[in-house]
This record gives sequence, C-alpha cells and structure tokens, in this order.
Amino acid sequence: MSENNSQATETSAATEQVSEHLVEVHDLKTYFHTAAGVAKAVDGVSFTLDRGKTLAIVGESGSGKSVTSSSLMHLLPKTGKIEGGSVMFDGKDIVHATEAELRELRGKDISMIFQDPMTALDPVFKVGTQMIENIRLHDGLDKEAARKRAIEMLKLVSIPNPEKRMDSYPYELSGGMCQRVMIAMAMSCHPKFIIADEPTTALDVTVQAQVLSLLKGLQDTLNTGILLITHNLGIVWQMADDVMVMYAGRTCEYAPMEELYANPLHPYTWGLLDSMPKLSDKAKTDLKTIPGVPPDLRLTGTCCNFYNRCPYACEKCKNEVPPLVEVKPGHFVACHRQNGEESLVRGEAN
Amino acid sequence: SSDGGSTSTGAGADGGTLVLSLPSSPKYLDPIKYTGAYEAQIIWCVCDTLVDYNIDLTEIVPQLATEWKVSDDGLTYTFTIRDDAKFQAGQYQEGRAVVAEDVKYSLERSATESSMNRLAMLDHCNVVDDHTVECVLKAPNASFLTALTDAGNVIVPKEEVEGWGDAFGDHLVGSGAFKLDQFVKDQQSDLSRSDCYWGEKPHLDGLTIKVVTDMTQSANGLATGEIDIATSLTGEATQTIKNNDQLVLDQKPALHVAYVYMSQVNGPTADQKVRKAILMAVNRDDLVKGVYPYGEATTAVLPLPKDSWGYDESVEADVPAYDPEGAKKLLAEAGYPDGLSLNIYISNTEARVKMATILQQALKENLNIDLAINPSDWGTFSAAAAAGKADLYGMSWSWFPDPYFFLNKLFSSTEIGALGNGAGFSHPEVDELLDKALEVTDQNERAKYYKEALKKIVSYDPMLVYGSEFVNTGLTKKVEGFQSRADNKTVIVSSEINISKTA
Amino acid sequence: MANDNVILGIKNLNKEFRLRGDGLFGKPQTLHALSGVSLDVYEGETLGIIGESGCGKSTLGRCIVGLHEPTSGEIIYNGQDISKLKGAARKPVHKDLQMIFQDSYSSLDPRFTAAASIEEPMVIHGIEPDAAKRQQKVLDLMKEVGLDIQHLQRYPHEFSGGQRQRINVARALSLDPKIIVCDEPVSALDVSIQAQVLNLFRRLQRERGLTYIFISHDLSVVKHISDRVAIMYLGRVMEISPAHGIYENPLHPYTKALLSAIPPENPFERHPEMKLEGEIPSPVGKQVGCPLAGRCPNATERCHHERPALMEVEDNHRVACFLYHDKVAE
Amino acid sequence: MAKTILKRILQTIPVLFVVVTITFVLTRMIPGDPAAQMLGPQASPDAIATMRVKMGLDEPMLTQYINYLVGILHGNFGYSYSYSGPVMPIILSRLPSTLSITLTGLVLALLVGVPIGVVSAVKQNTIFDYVFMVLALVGVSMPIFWLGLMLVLTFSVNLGWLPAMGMGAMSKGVWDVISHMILPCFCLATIPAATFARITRSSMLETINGEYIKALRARGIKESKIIWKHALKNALPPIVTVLGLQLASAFAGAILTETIFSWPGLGTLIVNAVNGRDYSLIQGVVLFSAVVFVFVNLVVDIVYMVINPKVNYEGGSN
Amino acid sequence: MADNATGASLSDEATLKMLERERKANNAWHKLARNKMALVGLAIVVVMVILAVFAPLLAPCDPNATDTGNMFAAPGVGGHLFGTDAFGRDLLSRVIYGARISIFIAIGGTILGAIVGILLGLVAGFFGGIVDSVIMRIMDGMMAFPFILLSLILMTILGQGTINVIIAIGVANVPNFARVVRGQVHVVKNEEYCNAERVIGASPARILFKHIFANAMSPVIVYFTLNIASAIISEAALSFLGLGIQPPTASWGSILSEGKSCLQGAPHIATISGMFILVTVLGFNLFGDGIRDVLDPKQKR
Ligand SMILES: Nc1ncnc2c1ncn2[C@@H]1O[C@H](COP(=O)(O)OP(=O)(O)OP(=O)(O)O)[C@@H](O)[C@H]1O
Ligand SMILES: Nc1ncnc2c1ncn2[C@@H]1O[C@H](COP(=O)(O)OP(=O)(O)OP(=O)(O)O)[C@@H](O)[C@H]1O
Ligand SMILES: [Mg+2]
Ligand SMILES: [Mg+2]
Repeated sequence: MSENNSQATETSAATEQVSEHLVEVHDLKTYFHTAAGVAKAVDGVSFTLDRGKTLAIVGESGSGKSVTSSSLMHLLPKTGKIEGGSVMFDGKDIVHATEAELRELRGKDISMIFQDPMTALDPVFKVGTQMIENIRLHDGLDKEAARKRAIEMLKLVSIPNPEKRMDSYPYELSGGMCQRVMIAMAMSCHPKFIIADEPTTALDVTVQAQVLSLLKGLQDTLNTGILLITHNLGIVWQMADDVMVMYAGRTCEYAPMEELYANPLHPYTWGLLDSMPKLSDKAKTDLKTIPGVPPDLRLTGTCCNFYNRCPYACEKCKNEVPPLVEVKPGHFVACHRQNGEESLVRGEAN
Repeated sequence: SSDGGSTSTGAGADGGTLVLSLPSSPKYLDPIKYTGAYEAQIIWCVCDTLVDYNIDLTEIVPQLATEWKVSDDGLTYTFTIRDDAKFQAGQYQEGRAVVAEDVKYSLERSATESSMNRLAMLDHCNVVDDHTVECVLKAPNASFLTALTDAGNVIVPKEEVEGWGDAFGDHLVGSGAFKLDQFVKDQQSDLSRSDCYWGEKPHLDGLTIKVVTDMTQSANGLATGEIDIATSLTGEATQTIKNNDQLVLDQKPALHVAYVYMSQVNGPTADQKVRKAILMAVNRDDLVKGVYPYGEATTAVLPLPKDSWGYDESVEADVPAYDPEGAKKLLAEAGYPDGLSLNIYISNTEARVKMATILQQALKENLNIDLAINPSDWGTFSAAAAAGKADLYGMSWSWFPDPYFFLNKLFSSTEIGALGNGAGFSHPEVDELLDKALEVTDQNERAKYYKEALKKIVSYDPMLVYGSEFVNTGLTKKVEGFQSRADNKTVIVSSEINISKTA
Repeated sequence: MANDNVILGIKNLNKEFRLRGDGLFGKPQTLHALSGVSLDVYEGETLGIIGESGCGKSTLGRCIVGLHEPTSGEIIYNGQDISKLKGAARKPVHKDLQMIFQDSYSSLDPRFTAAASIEEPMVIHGIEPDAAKRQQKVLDLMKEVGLDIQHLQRYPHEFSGGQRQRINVARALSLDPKIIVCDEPVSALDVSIQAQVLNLFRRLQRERGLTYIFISHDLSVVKHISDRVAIMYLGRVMEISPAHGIYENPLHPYTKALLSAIPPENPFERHPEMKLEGEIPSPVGKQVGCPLAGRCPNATERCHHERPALMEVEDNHRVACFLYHDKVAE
Repeated sequence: MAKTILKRILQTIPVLFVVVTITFVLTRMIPGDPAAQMLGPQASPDAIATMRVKMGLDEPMLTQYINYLVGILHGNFGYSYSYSGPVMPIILSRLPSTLSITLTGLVLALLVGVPIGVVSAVKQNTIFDYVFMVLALVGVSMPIFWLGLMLVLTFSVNLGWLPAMGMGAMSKGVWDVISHMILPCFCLATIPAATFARITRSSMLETINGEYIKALRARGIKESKIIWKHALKNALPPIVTVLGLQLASAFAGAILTETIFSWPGLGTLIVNAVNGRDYSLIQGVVLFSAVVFVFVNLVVDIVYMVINPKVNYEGGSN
Repeated sequence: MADNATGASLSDEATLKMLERERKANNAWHKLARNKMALVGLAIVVVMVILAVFAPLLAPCDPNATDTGNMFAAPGVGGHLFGTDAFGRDLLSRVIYGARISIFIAIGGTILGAIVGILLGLVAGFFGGIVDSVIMRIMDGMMAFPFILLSLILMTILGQGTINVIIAIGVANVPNFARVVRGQVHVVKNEEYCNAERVIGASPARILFKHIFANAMSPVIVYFTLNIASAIISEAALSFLGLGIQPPTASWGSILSEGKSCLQGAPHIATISGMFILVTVLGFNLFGDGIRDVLDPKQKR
C-alpha cells in the first residue's frame, strides 16, 4: 500500500484552517539523488506551528530533521530536491516560491541556527563583520549602530569581552562561542519564525539556560514561532509546546509536549524516552538502547521504517506504510498497531 | 630599380617632421663606438664627414672638405676644410666654426681610441692652417678616402666629447643638417633642423627615427601614416607594401652578399673537392627563391657585390655551376661515396634558417650529406663561427663598395679568428694581391689586383655565395625626393638629395 | 575499575594564543586559554570535564594529543613529557592517544568516504594488514556506533550531523588507543544512539581498560560515564572530585550554578536556578584574581586580587576557592 | 605581521647574494664574447682583445667577482657597455613603460578574468560556462603576435582609431598616452585574463558548495553578495598566487608585446642584455627581478594572511 | 533482532548491490567515464597522441620534402589538404609530425615542472617556517632568471636535444608550480581534518600526499592544463634560440612562428598550427576539469 491511502486520513485537522498557523507542512518529501539510488531523506513529514509556539522535533540521528529544516528554507544541496508535499509559511506557499521571494523571507521572517556552528560561519571574515552585515541587511542600520547592536547581541549570549571578540575570526572561537554567534545573528533581526537546529549542543548548561530564556523572551515579545530540533529531551520539556518524533524520514508521532511525555504511543518514542540517561539514576548500569539500525533510506517506502527494530512488529508492518493518524485530539501517530483499533502496552513485546 | 622618389633636390615643400623607421635600435652614437648601420644613420644626420660617396656610390664627393690632394707616395692627404661649417650649439660650446683642429682631433681620436679600427691606417694629422689639414698614413692605403666616409670618422667638437665623456653618444653634436634633441635607446631619436647648417637648407623641420623591430609593423606604420620611410625591410612586409597602392616600395641592389663559408682547415671541407661538390650540389636560384620568396634578393655567385668596382663578371664562370651528378662524383673522389655528416652554424634569423633548411635538403638529396643545423643567437653563433668550430657557417656581408671591405675582410689571413675569415682561408698569393691592392692609390690599378685576387679566391671554392639582397625601403606618397643608396644609408640632405614631406 | 596508576599527568599547563593585532602593525594580544592546569588522569578511569563554553576544554584536549604546543607546563605520559615530542618520536604516542573532535564536520576529509576515514588509522599503524579483514573491521566499528553498510561509501557532506559524529567516534576507536580525549562525542546524537555509544565506551573500558577524558556539556551524560569530574572555568580547573562528589556535594559556586541550570528531566519539573550575574571575564590580557570573582555571589575583596589555588578540602575533592581554603587552613 | 615582513626583507639578502653569484658564474658560461658583441661582426680580433681588456674581462674571474660584489656594496651595480651607462639607472628608466602596460594589462585581466571565472563557476555546466571557458582557452592558446597583428590591422590600419605602435607623449595630451596603451594592454591582458578566469572558476567551485554559503543564504544575504563577497574571498588565495606569478612573468615576459608595439620595456632590455652578453646588465636585471619577485611574493603572502586568517608562515602546523 | 538488523523487508542483497553501485560511482575511473566533457577532452588528447605516435603512417608526405615550386600553397591546392609552407612542404604532414615534438615536450616539460614544483611547494607549505623560507626564497631566485637567460644557461650546460628542452621548460615551471601549490597548502593544512590526521599519527608524508594534496589540487590542475599551451609555444622559442629542435624537424610551435612571417600572404600556416595548439589545450583542459570534478565529492554524481 502506498501514500494515496495514507494521505486521506492524515492531518486532516491541520489542513482546514489556512494562515492561522504560522507554518504548515504537509507530507513534505525531500529526496537526494545519489549515484546509487534515491535517498528518501524526508518522506512524508507533516506538522503545523502556530505563532508564539514552539515545536520540538526529536528523533533518530539521520532521520531527516536537518533536511526538513533545510527544505523549509530551500537550502538543499544540488543533489537534493523537494519531491512533493506543501509548505505554507504565513499563508505563502514556499515550495513553489521563487528565489527572490525566498530571499525576502530568509533571514528576515525566517531565521535559522545551523547544527554545525563551526562550519556555518564564513571562515575568512571576522565574526563582527558577518554580524554587522546581517544586521544592516535586515535593519538598515548604519555601520556604527549595527556594530553597537552586534556587540549588544554578543553580550546577550554571554560572550565575554564582546568588543574584542567582534574582531575574532571563527577559528579563534570555541565551538560554543561560534554557536552563540550564530544564535545572536539569528535573533538579531526579529524573525517571525526561527529554525533552531540543535542550537545549544556546544553550550554549557548555564549559557544554555540563558540562551533558551533569550529565545523564550523573543518569542514572548515578537510572537515568534520556534522550530526546535534537539536531542536533549530536557530542553524539550523546558521549551516545547508540541513535539514531533521523526524516524527514517517520516513523522512517527506528533503531539502536545505534555501529552507526549505522559502518553507516548509509538514504539520508537518509547525506546527514545527509555534511552535517556538521568541525573537521578544512581547505579552505573548500561543505558537502554533500541537495538538494530535504521533502514537504508534508498530502500524505504514499502513498509513501516521501524519495522525491523520494533519488538511489536507484525506482518502488516512489514508490508504497509503506516499512515499518520490522529488517535486523540492533537495526538498523531503512525503505527499500524496504535491506530485506535488496536493499542499496545508499553513494555510488553510480543 | 628605384621606382620611387624623384631625383630633383630643389623642389619640395618645406616643413614637417619625417618619421623614419629602423629595424633595430641604435646603441652608441659616439662615432668611435658605433657598430652598425642604424647608428650610422643618425650620426650621418647630425655630423658630417670630410668626404662622402655620391648617391650612386660611384665617386667620392666633398662634404666638410671642399677638396683634397694625395701626395705621390700615397702617404699624405691634404684637405681643405670649408669655412662656413659650424657645429650645432651644445652644452660645452655655442656653435663655433669647424676648423682644422677639429678634423685632427676627430680623426686621430678615431684612429687611436676606436676599437673598431676604422681609421687604423692613419698615423697622425697636421694642422696647416684653420682650414687646411694634412693626414699622414702609416703606409699607403687606398681605402683611406672610403674610410673617411664612414660615420665613425665624422668631425666632432672636442669640447663636447670631453665634456660629456662616456655620455657623448647620447648628446651627439656635429655640423650636420640636423641636431639631436633626444636619443632614447630602443625607442626613438628626435632630430630637428640645424639652423647653422652650411649646406642647402633641409626641407624638413625635423626627423624622428623610430625603432620598429617588427617588419610587419613597419608596413602597418606606413599604412597608418605613423611612419614615412621604413628602411631595411625584409620578408613579407615588402610584399604588403607592394600590394598597397598608397605606398611605394623602393628596391635597389645592396652592397651585400649572402654566403656559406666552409672551413678551410678542419673537417671534410678542408678538402677542396668536398667544397666544390657542395657548390655544385646547390641550385642557387632555387635557394634564393626559397629564402627570399618576395623577391627581396637576387642570385649572386661571387663574394663581392656586383656594384663594387672590383667586380669581375668573367670570374662568375669559374664558379662551379649546378651539377648534382658531377657533385656526387666529386664527393666520391674525395672519399665520401656514401655521403657524410656536416654541421652548419647560423644565427637564428629567418633568412638564415630558411637558407640552411633548403641547403640541408639539397645536400641530402644530391650528395647524401647530413647537414646538422645549429641555429643560435648571434652571440653564440659569432663565437662559434669566429673560432672556426663550424664546418659551414652561413652569414652575409655588406659594407663599402671598395673591394677591400669584402675581399680583405673575408679572405685575408690576417682576419683569421675574426668573424669575417672564421673559416681560416689562408693563401699567401691571395694575401699578397690583397696587400698590393691596398698600397696603390689608383682605383683602376687597384681594381686589377682585386680582380686577380677574386679569381684566385674563387679557384679555391672557399664559399657558397648565393644571394645579394636589395635595399628595400617603404615610403608613403607624402615623401618626396627620396633616393636609396646601395649601402643602406638613407640620405636626408646632401648636395644631391633633399627629402621633403607634403602635408 | 580505575586504578591508582597515573597514566597521564598534566603539570601546570599553560596555553596562550597570540591574537593578531589590528592592521598590519597592530600589537598582538595574548589570550590565556589555559592557565596552570594540573590534572592527573588514572588508568582506566573516565575523567569528565565540564566547563563554561570557551573555558579551554578543547584546548586542553588538543594540547594532550599534541595539536597545540603548550606555552609551558608538562604532559607526562609513560614517564616522559610528550608535550614537546615531535615527528617520529611522537608516533608511538599517537596510537595510544586519540581524540574525537568537537567539530565533526570539518574533522573529516571531504574527499574521503566514511569507510576510508575510518580505515585510515588502521592503515597508518599497520593494524590489520589484510584489506578484507580491515574492511570487515570498519564495518564492525560502524555497526557499533549505529551506522551500517549503506554508509560505507558516502562522503561527509552526505551525512547528518549525528552520523558524522559517529564516524569520528568509530575512527578514534579503530586504533585501540589507551586514552581517548572525547570532545563532546555524543552532543549531536539522539538519546538512543547516545546510549548505544555510551554503552560502547563503557564496554570498551571494561574490556580493554581504556581511559577517557570526556568533555561534555550534558551533565547527566558526564555523570553517567565519569568516575571523576573536573570543573573548568576560564582556563582553570575550579573543582575536581569523584563524580558523586560533584553532583551530590558541589563546593565551588560555579559548580553550584551549573548544577542548578540543568534542564528538567520531565515537563513538570521546575527547579530554582542560581544565576551568575555580572561581567563575564575575558581570557584576553592580564589575568588577576579569581576568574569568577566578578560574578560570584560569595566574592570577597580578596578574590579580586588573589588567585585561589586548587586545594584538597575533602577526600579526593579539590576546589579552588577561598571559601574553603580558610576552612582547610583552620 | 610586521615581524614577518622584517624577516622576509632580511631573507632577501642571502637570496640576492646567491642570485648574484649564480648569475655571475652562469652568464660567463654562455658562449659569446661581450667584447665581440659590442664591437659587431666586422671587428678584428685585435680590437676585440683590446676591448676585453678595457671591459675588465681579462682579469681572473674571482677578481671580477669580488670587484662586482664590492661595487654592489657601494651601490654600484656595474656599467652596461651596450647601453653605455650605469646599470641601475638604465633598468629603472625602463620601469615606467613596463609598469604602465603590465599593471594596466593585469588589472584589465583581473577585471575581465575573475568575473568570467565567477560566473562560469556559478553557472557550472551551462552554456555560459562552456562559452566562457572555450573563450578562455582560445585566450591562452592565442599566439600573441597573431593577436597583436590582428588588433593593429583592425583598429589601426583599417579603422584608424588607435595608433599602431609606440608610446604616447604626455605633451600631446592624456588621450595620446592612453590610446597608445590600449592595444598593447589588450594584448598583454589576454593570457592572464584567461588564466584568471580558469583559476577563479575552479577555486570558486571549491568554495561555492561550502556550508557557510548555505548559512549565508539562510540569512537572506543577497546572492550576489554571497558570491562576490563571501565565496570569492574564500576562493581568492589561488587567484592571488597566480596574480603574483603573472605579475612576475609580465615583468620580463612581455617581450613579444613590446616588440610588436615598439614599446621598449624591461623585456626588450633583458633580451638585448642577453643577446649582447652584457654581463653587468644581465646581472643587474636578474638582481633587480629577484628583488621585485621577493617583494611581489611577500605582498602575495601578506595578502594571503589578510584574506585567510588561519594562514601563518611561521611554524609547521598551528 | 540481530538477524534482521539491516533493513525492513529489505534483503541484504539489495543493500550490497547498492553498496557495489556506490563504490563504483565513487571510483575515480567510473566518475571520469561518466563525465562527458572529460571524455571529449581525453579523446582529443588521445587523438593527438595517436597522431604523434603513428605520424609516419598517417602523414601523407615526407614532412621535410621541400618544393620551391609550390610554396605557400593554400589549403587543398595541389593535393595538400592543409596547403604548403614557405618551403613548399606539405603542412598536413608537418603538423602530424609536429605533434610528436609538441605533445611530448609540452607534456614532458609541464609534468617535470609540476612534479618538482608540487613536491617543493608541498614541503614548503606543509613544514612552514625555515623550510618554507629556504625553499620559497630559492624559488624567488629562480623566477628572477629571465626565461631566455635560463634557457641559454641550461642549454650551454646540457646541450641541444628534446630531453633538454623538456628540462628547460620544466625548470622554468618549477617555481610557478611550487608557488601555486604552496599557497594552497598553507590554506589547507590548517583544516581540522589535517589535525585529525596528525592525531591519528599519520606521517607528514601521508597527510601531505593523501589529504592536503587532494584538497589543494584543483588550482594546480588548472594551472597544469593551461601550461600546456605555453609549453608548446616555449618550445618554439627555445628552438629559435637554437636550443631546442633543429630544423627541419617540425613542431607546432615552430610551424606557428614560421607562419608568423607570412601571416598576410599565407595565413593558413599560423592558423592551422594555432588551431592544433588550441584544440590540444582544449583537450587537456576539458580533461583537467573532468579530473577536478572527479576529485570533488560534492559534484552531482
Ligand atoms: N547530500 C546528501 N546526500 C545523500 N544523503 C544525505 C545527504 N544529506 C543528508 N543525507 C541523509 O539524509 C538523512 C537525513 O539527514 P539529516 O541531516 O536531516 O538528519 P538529522 O535528522 O538532522 O540527523 P542528526 O540529528 O544526526 O543531525 C541522513 O540519513 C543522511 O545520511
Ligand atoms: N586557534 C586559536 N586562536 C586563538 N584563540 C583560540 C584558538 N583556539 C581557541 N581559542 C580561544 O581559546 C579559548 C578556549 O577555547 P576552547 O575551544 O578550548 O574552548 P572550549 O572549552 O572547548 O569551549 P566550547 O565548549 O565552547 O567548545 C577561547 O576563548 C577561544 O576563543
Ligand atoms: Mg541534523
Ligand atoms: Mg570546545
């Protein structure tokens, strides 16, 4: 069975109201055309994000989180292409937008914090120069004012001695500093929508807390929507309104944060939650993991992608792609055995 | 063959600056240092010699000297200096008159200081009075008057020479029709009419002598009007000019012979049979046609230009004619029935490379001689050729019409080691004839000796003479009164010539 | 597992960077990335390093593996100071000392496939000369870190952030080193893979007695994996103690602040945060006093002028803070 | 950086010493006698011998060498017999004419070549790319004399717009100077322009896929700015190197252009010096070029350090 | 679980097949084989090499046979496809024979210069400091020798001959390659992956040749392929100085410069030899671009 079938049922709630949502993604598909086949890096992702809200995307490493965010910004490498689905931002269709229209949006309405901070800064310009360029582009400030503002932003993200650091080149900064520079840049132009791809991986917890509260503050004052990609579930609990769990290019669960914590439905989500090391753990035992590896993305699309690692898998899982089904209001899940007709009990594998 | 320019001197518009191009840059304008025709061109414009050749190079005519007498022993020449000649004003003198003292100074300077030996025969000069000077030779030397026409023996003011020292060349001063305003090596020289010139007033206000090393560009320059007279042209440029009806190509046989000298002492060519075989194996007409496809030269056979008064047509028959079969036989007799290997040294000019290539082909075909061609820059070539390293070396010779400047320079044993006689040609009876020809003063008598020497020389088959180039000059239609001279001198103003340029 | 055998001794390590001055003739300035760091690393232990971003953790790691030459100080391994070893003399040390780089993208040669990158160390050190076996080992390593056969022939830019990090991990492990400096080795991994990798680390430690210097910002990860933990701040070690000591009995004000900022374990947990207010000190220029003085709620006049030394205040628990020095003195 | 510069200037001294020594020895190995060259083909052996004495060539090599070195220390770089004057002023007098066309030519080449390279890289494998690159290759394989002649035939002989040869004179106005420069500069610029285009293209292809380029796009920076400012600056190092090389070769290598356009520059001087076996002048030219190249390369290195902050010439790594 | 660890309902076989495909796709030769432009380039180069190797079989006439009766014949006239030159020699035959000298010397000279220059540049750039200073100052010194002087000197020392021309061109090219490479190395060697290599314990040589080299190559390739043109022309310049190939041996460069003296009357001589040079340069450059693309993993595959 294939997509046609699944589309009918999935996310019908999301498609009804237009433009009320800040971002609406429906069945997004982004494929990479490589020499040895088409890698379906994103193969059916749907979510909505409202103004002032935070959506966290968690999921397997390599499940397509970053590719999803790149697709939203049309920043795919040459080999990558959006093959289907729709992305609406503020009522505008982004998938078919022209390069000029996109440029209007990029940086101004939508800004992005990249996962790899050290490679995402131009190595041959001082960070100050890059920040000033960015601020001037979007705020139209003069050089002096832009510089002041850049220093201010660096101060906000707790970079010591910001005046001096303006003159540093990216390689002279530590990983966390680069990341903070990226964050400062992303926030400097009051965007409507921030895509934050693992924004605090290189930050110590005090700075992390500060940066997160900064993001929150921005959200409060400007009603910014935040798409937060992270592996740190603690941050999810702290920040998110909704959570989407991804696995092998597909949304496998999508629910309000507290609902997800309290009542996760997808077996992958269970595995994820169980793997988290806890500060409160006393004994030094091995952590729980999900055995096995995710499938080759060039060969997916005919079955449930989690099938080979799922302790609950049945015959249907092997042959059919599970559609994303709203099992409770606002709680979507893509699992043959959790679609309302049947429900699994966590921890009881068959 | 001079089809351009008129011969009248009087007519012609006044004014204008004539632009004359030279294919190579003059370097030393100091008369005792100059080495080549291009420098002489400028020196002749700025300075005067005591005597000069007429335009046809048939006789010596007065210049600064109005008349001269030769003593019977041929040792003393007495010159009367004109009294209206003045030097151009310079840094160290204000345009004073030319006097006998200057002649003495200039000629003795040339005789003693010049390494070019242009006046080596002069012993000393005696000033008789302000306008009379005696030149005493070391030994009778009939080429003396000819030597005096050389740009190396122009009359210059002592003050300037000594004032400028080494830099005199860049600030040359003389009594000629033009004064040197500026001399920039590798680029151009600006000359303007000298107001104190004793002769006929030049039509031209000025003269610019430009260095244009690319022949094609000389032709282009004529076409655009950036050049009025392009001298010493060769190659396709001549054809280009011929094809352009706005331009005129003036051609005149030059005092020039192109030849391949064969080593007289080393290697297989030391054997006269081999030399003769080589001469017989080459079709000169084909060679000339191949080397000069645009008709820039004619075939020649003797090592003396046809226009020289020592030339003897009857000797032409002594030179072996094209006969490949005979050549082959001769070579076999010499002990090389299957051919042999020889080398030829040439400088890397187009004409030489072409010549060597065709020669190579001819020798291979007719005699099975493998001729290895060694082209190189002039420095390497001349060192090799002068040192007698080469089996064959190809070059050309051009100088005054006096046979001395060909036959003595090329065949006298005293010149062995110099480039002229790098082949080591040495035969006492030839030396003797050449010496004799220098001792007597009468031109007819001298001609007799030279003709005899020429015949002797040819009998040894020393070299393959194949061509004689023309003096090729390109002119725009604006130039009037131009007449070319076989020694490649472009005369701007003289008793016969006064070039003018119409606007 | 850890024994008392000091495998790596770091003695009074200093590292200064010269920042290029302004313009052509500007005076260069000095940045103190590490100031007097002394640490002993015991064989078979995991030493966790936590610290403010930019405090010199990576620099410390790079000094240990020989990428930076320390300005002064010694790094003793196997009884010799390796910080000054160069060229061939260092080669045997290289095999024992590995590093997982913080920047996983740029630390992979863009023109090498994943397999080639992981294979590289084995080729260099002649481990597994048989090509087929080596390939197998590469695949095994990749599987250990949750990658698979499908990833073998891909180039770095074709991977996700986490996948690249795993390639780095696999590469470091391929050599069977004695000590691995792990600079945030799991920061880009989702928790399940993170768990897998952490388990792998622990297993290798159990099996081979590996020693880790484990740099991370995730305190729960550090707690989980570390035997001892060092807290760094602005190029100095502020506190060092067995892991439980840090988490249960933090002494240094900075450690306390850190612990208070840990994100919650569940959506309903909210704990009070101890905020460090005030001017953030700069590593550039002359360094006086305790680096935290400007932000510390307990700072005294003395803290601004004098630098507290690292002193043992409790069993195996050392801290660099005057608050406790006085107690010890008493 | 000041230290780097100072160091480099000090390094020049041994370089020059070695260069001087090698040139001294090697020039004397090439066949051809300076005296004979000076006196011309018709000179007699005696005259040549006399001249050799006058030129000091009869002295032992070592003496000549020491004299030369001592001279240099006194600021005397020898006397050029073929140009009858002290060497350095002769060389320096050629500098303005050489610089005027080489620098203009190179600037022209940069202005044409770099943008073409950038556009080709951005539009890789499109018709733009192909056309530009074929043009560039035509540019590098174009025989200069052919190009020069065509230019002259077209613009001077047929159209009559521009002079065919020579240098202009300031006294005749600025246009005279400029019009004389146009054709030679154009001629000189072709090969460098083509080289720049090719190098720029390849270097841009390396940078244009960088992660930071993507990040810049995400920030909404104008595409043109991304390409021309960020990607280009990252791509600059090899272009700068090649610029340095081209400058070096344009200095001495403009012989063909100089010949065609009767533009007496250093190239002609060098050829004449070598052909005339003018030892002092050859030595002077080589010495001078060495200074120029050390300087040009120093500038290139400094530019490297300025455009790429990680570059550091002091130590091995880091 | 371990048994189906690889993929959902996907046989291992499929994955293996894909891996094989990918490995092939990554293989330099296969990449090159798929690059059409590179193939065109290679084809051109191969054709030229074939011309050179099989010249005696391919040339219709003796390239050195002069015919003064038939000079400057236009292409097609008198059975001469490309016409004749200033000696009436068949231009087609000369061009075919000329390929021998030109291709051999151009490739040989450039490769020689490139190998030595690249080595020196790599070493200088990688070790930096005093090594860099010494090597690069020597290069500066070498660059200071004008080509004409350098050639004269080399030829005086070495004598005439094809190999020596290659050496002369090679030597003249060494400093240029060294500079291009060294500049790149200075940029690349500071990349983090080189640091990673150092940590792994890779020897400097390995870091240099396996990592820095590949990442620094692309301008070098371009420089190399562009140099082919100037090497072909340099050969003629050297021959003109009498240092290279002796007449009547044909080379494209010498045909070109012979054509110079009859550009207006017989333009076909310069044009045809120029075209051969152009096409060859084009071939090398297309091929070079192909190699560059092959080395660039981010290219569309
Ligand atoms: N250029 C590419 N060509 C082919 N496959 C690619 C390319 N880029 C990414 N991929 C693949 O696409 C999948 C999704 O990558 P993505 O970067 O979105 O993962 P992610 O969810 O962000 O993971 P992480 O948390 O590790 O960053 C991965 O499996 C990756 O291997
Ligand atoms: N090559 C360099 N040149 C100059 N300064 C540097 C260089 N590398 C690091 N620094 C500086 O040294 C200090 C310590 O950097 P380091 O990378 O060690 O920090 P870190 O503790 O790893 O931080 P993070 O957790 O953010 O990665 C920082 O202030 C940084 O700016
Ligand atoms: Mg990602
Ligand atoms: Mg770090």
